Amino acid sequence: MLKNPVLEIKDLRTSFSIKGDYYAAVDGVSFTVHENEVVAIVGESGCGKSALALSVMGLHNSKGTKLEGQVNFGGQNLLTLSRSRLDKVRGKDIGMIFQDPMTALNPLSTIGRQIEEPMDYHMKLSASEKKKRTLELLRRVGIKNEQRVYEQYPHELSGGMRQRVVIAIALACDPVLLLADEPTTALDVTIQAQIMDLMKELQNQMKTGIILITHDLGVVAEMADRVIVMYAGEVVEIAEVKELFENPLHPYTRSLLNSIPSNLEAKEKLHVIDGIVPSIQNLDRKGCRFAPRIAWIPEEDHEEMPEMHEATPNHFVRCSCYKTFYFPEDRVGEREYVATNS
Amino acid sequence: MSLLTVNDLKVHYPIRGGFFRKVVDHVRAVDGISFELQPGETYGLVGESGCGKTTSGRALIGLNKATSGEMLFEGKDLAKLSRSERRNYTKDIQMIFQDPYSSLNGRKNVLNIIAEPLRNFERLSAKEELLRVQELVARVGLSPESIYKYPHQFSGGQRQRIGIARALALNPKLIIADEPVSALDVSVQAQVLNFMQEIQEEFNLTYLFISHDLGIIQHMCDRIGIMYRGRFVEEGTASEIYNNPQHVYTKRLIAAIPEMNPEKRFEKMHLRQAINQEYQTEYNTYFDKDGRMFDLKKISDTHSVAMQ
Amino acid sequence: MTNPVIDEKRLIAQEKLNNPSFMRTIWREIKHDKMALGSLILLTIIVLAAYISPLLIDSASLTRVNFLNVWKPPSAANWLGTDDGGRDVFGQLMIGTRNSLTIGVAVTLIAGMIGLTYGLISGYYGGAVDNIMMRILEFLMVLPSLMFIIVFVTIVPNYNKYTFILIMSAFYWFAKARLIRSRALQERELDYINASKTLGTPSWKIMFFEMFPNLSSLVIVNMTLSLAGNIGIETGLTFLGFGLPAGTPSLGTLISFARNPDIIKNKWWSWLPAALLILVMMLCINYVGQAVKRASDARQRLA
Amino acid sequence: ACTGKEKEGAGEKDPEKDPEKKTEEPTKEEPKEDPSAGLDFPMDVSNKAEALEDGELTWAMVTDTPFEGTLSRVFYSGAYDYEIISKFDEDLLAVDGDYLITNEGAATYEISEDNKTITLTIRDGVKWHDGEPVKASDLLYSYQLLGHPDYTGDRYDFMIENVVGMPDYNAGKTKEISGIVVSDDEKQISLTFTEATPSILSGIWTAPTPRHHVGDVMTGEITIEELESSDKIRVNPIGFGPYKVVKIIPGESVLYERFDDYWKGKPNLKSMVTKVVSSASILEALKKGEVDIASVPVDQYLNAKDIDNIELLAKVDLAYTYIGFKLGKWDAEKKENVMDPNAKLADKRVRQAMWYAMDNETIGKELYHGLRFPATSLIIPVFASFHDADLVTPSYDPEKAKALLDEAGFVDVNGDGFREDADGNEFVLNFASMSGGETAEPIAQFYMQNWADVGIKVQLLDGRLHEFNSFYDMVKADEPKIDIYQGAWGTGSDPDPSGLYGRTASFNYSRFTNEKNDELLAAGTSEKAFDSDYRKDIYKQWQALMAEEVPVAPTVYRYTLRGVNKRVVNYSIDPATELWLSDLGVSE
Amino acid sequence: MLKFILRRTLLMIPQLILLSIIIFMLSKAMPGDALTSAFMSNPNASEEQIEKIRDKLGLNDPWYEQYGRWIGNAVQGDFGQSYVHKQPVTSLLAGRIENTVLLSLFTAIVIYLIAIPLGIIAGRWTDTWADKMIVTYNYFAFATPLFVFALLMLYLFSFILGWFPIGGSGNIRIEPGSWEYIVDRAKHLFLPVMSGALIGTFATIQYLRNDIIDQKIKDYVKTARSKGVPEGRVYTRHILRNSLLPIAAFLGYEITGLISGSIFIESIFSYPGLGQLFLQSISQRDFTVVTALVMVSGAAVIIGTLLSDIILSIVDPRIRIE
Ligand SMILES: Nc1ncnc2c1ncn2[C@@H]1O[C@H](COP(=O)(O)OP(=O)(O)OP(=O)(O)O)[C@@H](O)[C@H]1O
Ligand SMILES: Nc1ncnc2c1ncn2[C@@H]1O[C@H](COP(=O)(O)OP(=O)(O)OP(=O)(O)O)[C@@H](O)[C@H]1O
Ligand SMILES: [Mg+2]
Ligand SMILES: [Mg+2]
Repeated sequence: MLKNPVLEIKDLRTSFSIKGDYYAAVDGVSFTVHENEVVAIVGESGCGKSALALSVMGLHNSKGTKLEGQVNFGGQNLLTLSRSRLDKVRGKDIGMIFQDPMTALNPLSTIGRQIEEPMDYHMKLSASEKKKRTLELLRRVGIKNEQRVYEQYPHELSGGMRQRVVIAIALACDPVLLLADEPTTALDVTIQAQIMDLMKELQNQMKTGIILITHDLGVVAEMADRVIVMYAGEVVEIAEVKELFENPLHPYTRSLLNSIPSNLEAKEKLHVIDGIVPSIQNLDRKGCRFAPRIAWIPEEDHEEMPEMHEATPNHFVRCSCYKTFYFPEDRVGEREYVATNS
Repeated sequence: MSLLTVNDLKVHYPIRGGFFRKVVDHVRAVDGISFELQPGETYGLVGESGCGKTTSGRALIGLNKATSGEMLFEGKDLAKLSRSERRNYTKDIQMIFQDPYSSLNGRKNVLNIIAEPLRNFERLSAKEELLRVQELVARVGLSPESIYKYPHQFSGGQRQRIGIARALALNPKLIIADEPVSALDVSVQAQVLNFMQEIQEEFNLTYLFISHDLGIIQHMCDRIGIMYRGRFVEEGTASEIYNNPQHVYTKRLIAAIPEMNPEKRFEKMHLRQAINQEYQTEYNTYFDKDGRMFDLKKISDTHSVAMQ
Repeated sequence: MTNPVIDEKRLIAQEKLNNPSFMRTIWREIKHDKMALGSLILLTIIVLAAYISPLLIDSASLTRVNFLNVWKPPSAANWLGTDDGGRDVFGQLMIGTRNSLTIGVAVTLIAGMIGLTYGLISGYYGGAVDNIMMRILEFLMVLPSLMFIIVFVTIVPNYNKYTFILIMSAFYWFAKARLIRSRALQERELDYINASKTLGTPSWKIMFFEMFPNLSSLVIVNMTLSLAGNIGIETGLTFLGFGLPAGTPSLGTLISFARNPDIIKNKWWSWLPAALLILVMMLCINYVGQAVKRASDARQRLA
Repeated sequence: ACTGKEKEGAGEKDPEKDPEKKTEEPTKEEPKEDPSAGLDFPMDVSNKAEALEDGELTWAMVTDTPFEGTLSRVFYSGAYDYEIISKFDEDLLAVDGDYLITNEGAATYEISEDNKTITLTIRDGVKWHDGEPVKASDLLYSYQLLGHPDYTGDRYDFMIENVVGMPDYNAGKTKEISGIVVSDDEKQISLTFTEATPSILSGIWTAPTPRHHVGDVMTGEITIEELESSDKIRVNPIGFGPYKVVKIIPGESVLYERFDDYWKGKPNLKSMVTKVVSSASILEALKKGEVDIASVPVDQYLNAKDIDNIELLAKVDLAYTYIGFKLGKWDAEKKENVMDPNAKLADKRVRQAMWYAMDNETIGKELYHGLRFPATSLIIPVFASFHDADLVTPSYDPEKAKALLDEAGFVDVNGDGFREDADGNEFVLNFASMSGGETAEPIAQFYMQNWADVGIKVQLLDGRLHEFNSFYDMVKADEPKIDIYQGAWGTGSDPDPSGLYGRTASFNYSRFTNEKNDELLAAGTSEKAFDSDYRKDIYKQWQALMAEEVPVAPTVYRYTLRGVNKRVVNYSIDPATELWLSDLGVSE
Repeated sequence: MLKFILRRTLLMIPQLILLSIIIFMLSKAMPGDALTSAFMSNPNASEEQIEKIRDKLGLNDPWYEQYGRWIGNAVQGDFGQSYVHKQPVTSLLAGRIENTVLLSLFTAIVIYLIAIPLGIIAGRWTDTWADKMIVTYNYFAFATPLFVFALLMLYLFSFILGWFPIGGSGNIRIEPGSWEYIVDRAKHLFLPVMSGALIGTFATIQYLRNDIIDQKIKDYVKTARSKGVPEGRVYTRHILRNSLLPIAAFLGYEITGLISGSIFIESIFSYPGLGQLFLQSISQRDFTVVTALVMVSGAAVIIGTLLSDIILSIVDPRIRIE
């Protein structure tokens, strides 16, 4: 599977200013996305997934945000591009799909206008050509009465429909890379399935690279080619999707998988990950960041400066603690619900 | 005898319009549902967004007025009770809310939150009250000193437990849980679900568990009712529903659960397409000519389907 | 499968994060903003001066007319000169500041209370109650309030500081009621209100002990900002001749000296200090108010 | 009191003797500085140059509210409307400096032997602005309007009602007014009165109404109500004065043009404008030459003095301010005033003492820079023939006041610094005073201080000043809370005070009655009083009576100030002047 | 849409009736009446005479009877007779309304001309020096009493500099219709309008700035940026349109402010309009005029809010008017 890399992220660090100090929410992330590849990024809420996506798109507020590292796309480092140069890339070569279709559309513009807008800036098309293309796009994202929807306003559409429109906007100028930040989280199960199917279909047709951000491992299993597991701003595991589900290595990945009900027999106890993701100010940036939540693993099992290890070919995992990790319930057979106060 | 019997419950919201803002039509949020809850069981209510799950739950607890139908709780029709009579049942039926962030008043500390129902129904001295609250707090696995903390000092899962402690304060018989974990991260979700199972045994609780996540419903429930557009399309035990879904809508819901095995994902996708196909071609078997579901029909002792 | 509005939830959570210690948050915010801190200090000085100095000033001599001493420019005896009755302007400025402040604060509080109660009831019950109450409110908001105030002022038989406060309060709560109501409407959808209902808590208790504390930061912000406006509330009316009775010194009566060019230019000491004082107070309150406002909104906070 | 003819400005021949007698105020007990020292105001402009052929001039109407624009003598109500009317319309009879009718005007008069009938003869060539001659029946028309049952204006007063047959006409019983006869040639009109009174000479109505222009109410052509709001009196009113109205911006300004056919000949100015200027801006407007003639508020006098391009004229106003003592009640049944022997201020010594206690001189000198001066009698000095300049009345003397109070038994028994009444009860007076004007409040305070200085405790009613309407509502209704009040009367041009102090006068707000008073007031308007010496003597007695009884204590008389651009010629505010409005002009 | 307007217009009727009852009662409760000051113009008129006139005018009837008469006529477009002005209230107002409408209209226009650009600048470039200056200006606008500001403007520009006339609405010597006339009217309007407008920008700038700050972080703005829309266009095409909604919604109530403003401005600049008429009528107790003026103002606000709603429904597709 040797494909051309589309996007190459090297040691990306995104820091936010809080009361004058900068704290990294994305802390040295590196990975590559290839043509026609779906890379899923998973992790609990607050792990820095969105911060990563927004950094790639240059959508962070320039004040109070510090971006370091490289985001190489089409031979340019997006982080250092001027605003006007960046605008030539955004919407044309990279499209973005947002989580909440309820708020991602301008309530005052028609659907048609909103899909045509990127074409205004990136393609030289006449009005009628734009309309034609827009209707085509609407059909492609599975909207049947596209003529009507073209004239409608966002509030007249259901959530699922709106998400399709958001996808159509992202696809408007045939991007080579699609960034989808939790595209199905806000949707109902059945709609989520439809959107997933749609994205798979589109990806098959268009051969774009996709970064799919989600915290739903089910979505990952359904969609991804490669999976990046993030925890507290760091990548903790990267693997092909099959490999990851069959052979999860990092304790965090394993815990996540174990806490999903549908994976277990009914009425059996679920695994519980103690504690919560630390906020970026309270994060202890030394040692293994997941260590506090697996307190039963002896300290010496963690690396001092955890690094990525290639455990099996193309399967990377951070910190050597994965080697000795076990679930306490497997060992002890009982567990106590002791609240760990943050 | 069943703890709760719901008979043909309807909740309609008026739609106003026209020149004098008269009621021109109704949203049939809940349009005639019937089910029974046996003591000690967990009954799951599933369906897509907007199908009327929340409305049903709220009608049972009295947050909404039922338009018609019966809600017999231990033989007494809750719908016909006056405000003051209804109050007596407040103790017996409690609710766990979806959102642990908004369901706790951020301005009150845990003590005041948990003591609220006690203050409404029991005349306790400050000391007794404190003891009761400490007992409850301990029961939900929080440290005793946490009663002087405020909700924001807890994680989502811990908050949800505070909410549960509050609901337990009056020793209810029935707890309505409306999407108790959908606002929580997967990791925290597990915490709350496990805990709910534990206290069910301990307090001999009956749950009406509302969710749109079939995975969770399957994990938690003994019997399941599938709702669609304000009506039931299928009802049965968890295994009947999962292993032998009859109604196309049920099948659709089940097919929509993301496949956890990456290898089978295309299979699942094709299954979904097939079900969609069925939905289109065999529409008439499932819906009458007005597009309404048929009434439930028993196909076994425990399993009923809304089919002709 | 998280809730669609998880981000907003987090915001609410963050807002609540500072709720219990809102006062402390405000203080932190003010400390962080030099302008606000300076304003607060200045304001404290003015308020103290206004409320303490009348105790030291002999108010009988202050109201004593002396026609041999009219329109005297500032001097050692009369720091800010004298007015048309030969009375000391400085003393009047102090008492006037106290009166204007008292009026401003009282109107803010009373109007705030009315607006709060009205808005809470309307928003809490929603539905038909809300509908009726909003129709009434809409009607009230249509009233040309200045005209009505003028009419009321001419009717009131015993017109003094207190009736003035009542009249003003009667016309200044509409916008507050609307604001509170719209927030209450949002709040009533939140589950903690539903929770209280299912726990059998009576409505009035829910309104005032559950809902109100959650609106308090909004109320505090709104009150501080409207206080700034209400300090100068009587100046305009006084200018039109419907303000406080002459003999009740207020900033308005002093500023209203500025009626003709001669006084504006040649007798500036009579009106300018009062005008500046009002400006300073309003600006100060505004700066403090902005800090309070930022404190209530996690996104805008500086500290 | 008088007719509605407040003589204003130059033009209409307003003869009057100069009111310089204030300088010889003999009432001072100790020699005091002359309050108006340094005030030496002319009443005529000093510019004696030739008037320009086609000059233009602007009058300022100094007010903060717009004028109403009811430009008819019969219907107008505001003084500002009168200011406009007086520029384009005249009375048929002119008056002299005593406000008595003369034969100088557009008509001449003769009075019958029995003093009951007056006959007016209109001169030839007196024309309305539209060229129609002014007819005798036009004056009749004014009477027909004033007495009309539908008339709601306030000019149907004693002098109108006094016309024979008027009450019947007014009640709607007849269509004719029997006492008015118009000659066939429309040149003469005679009016017969029920009662002969010297007020005829100062109070007779001689302003005609152009029937042909405004329409005839008598024939039903138009109703009174329509007439009031008709464009004929609001948009294009006509008169027979020296200037005609060309254009009106409602409430704001009026443009006049010379009336070439004016009965006294072509007026000097080509056009004039009257425009509203707020009191705050008036000096500025004068300084910039935007207006040529303007009355100047007294409080701006010091600044007005310093303006180079204007000249200040001044005369004593037809008004006085006073402190009234509530002594009784109005009996609505009997329609007369009834004194209350138990009134707080029933003892006249206390009233006198309060008069002595008031330092009006300081007010006049310091607050008004001499533009107001202590008043002595209730007949103002303008009526030089009747004002008793030698009358001795209380003037500021606290010691005298204290002595009087002691004598009356009002002493401080409880040592709180204030006197108790003769029975030793607490003695607190409620003082009602009107708001309005910047000086109202300090003056009220000042008087209260004056009284406090002699030990009388006076407090403001409700602790504040009262707005005009509420003030008069309360004073009129004999609000029991009011013990004393400060008021002012405009006297009009008739010296007869019975409208304000008579037993049956409802405006007699002090409710003072006294048989002597009745007698004197009756005598003052009797037929005998056509003899001016007799009348003078009667009024002298009356003034003395009032100074003794003190139902009210007059406080100050006032000057009115007028700023006139130095380019204005032939302008005088002297009521006795020989100048007419048509003589007014500007030089360059 | 038409139906909506009709419905709202019908709804206006009970509102106006209620308003008229309230104001009628209140004006009757004011001490004194139009005839209280009658003796000022004619000291010879006796109280009995005046009382007789009161009877004739029906001023002595109970208020509800007077109201009945009044409303009966009002329905037919006759708002009664002004006693002081001796003419029908309708024609009295008709003569003045032009001035006030001109004044308010231009004031509103200038307010928006100033406030919208400033609001946008402040909202877009928050915390820059430009923003700080605008915010400071705005605080001053908020804190300065209108009448003080107007007086200072008058003092400075008319008295000291002499650039503008000191009052009134126009020079009577200039013929209407000419260019000169327009210039003259404009010169007379300039100071009153500017005084009202410079002070009146507060609410609009404040709202706009806050709303832009709120809108800036909305998701749809991120969407727009991710489409490659240049920053300028992000504001003009997306943020601004959304941010102007609350201002449009506020339009109706802005009228209340303009009405109160006109009371001050007109009396300071001797500009004969409704505001000045109101003050005059209050002090002269010309209650038919007071009632009519309050009604007109009320109606103006109601119509303003209706207008707001219509504008909103045009701009905002989410608001549907049946
Ligand atoms: N603008 C910002 N300023 C300060 N902190 C921020 C900012 N944006 C994000 N953060 C913090 O950075 C961390 C990562 O946030 P991010 O939104 O990327 O999480 P996420 O993984 O996308 O979570 P979710 O699943 O809830 O969307 C969080 O702790 C968050 O509080
Ligand atoms: N107060 C209301 N007024 C009018 N319609 C309402 C009201 N509340 C709910 N509805 C409608 O009733 C229907 C059922 O709503 P309900 O909230 O019960 O659905 P749900 O199954 O709980 O959905 P979700 O999964 O989104 O919570 C929906 O179509 C909703 O729009
Ligand atoms: Mg995110
Ligand atoms: Mg729900």
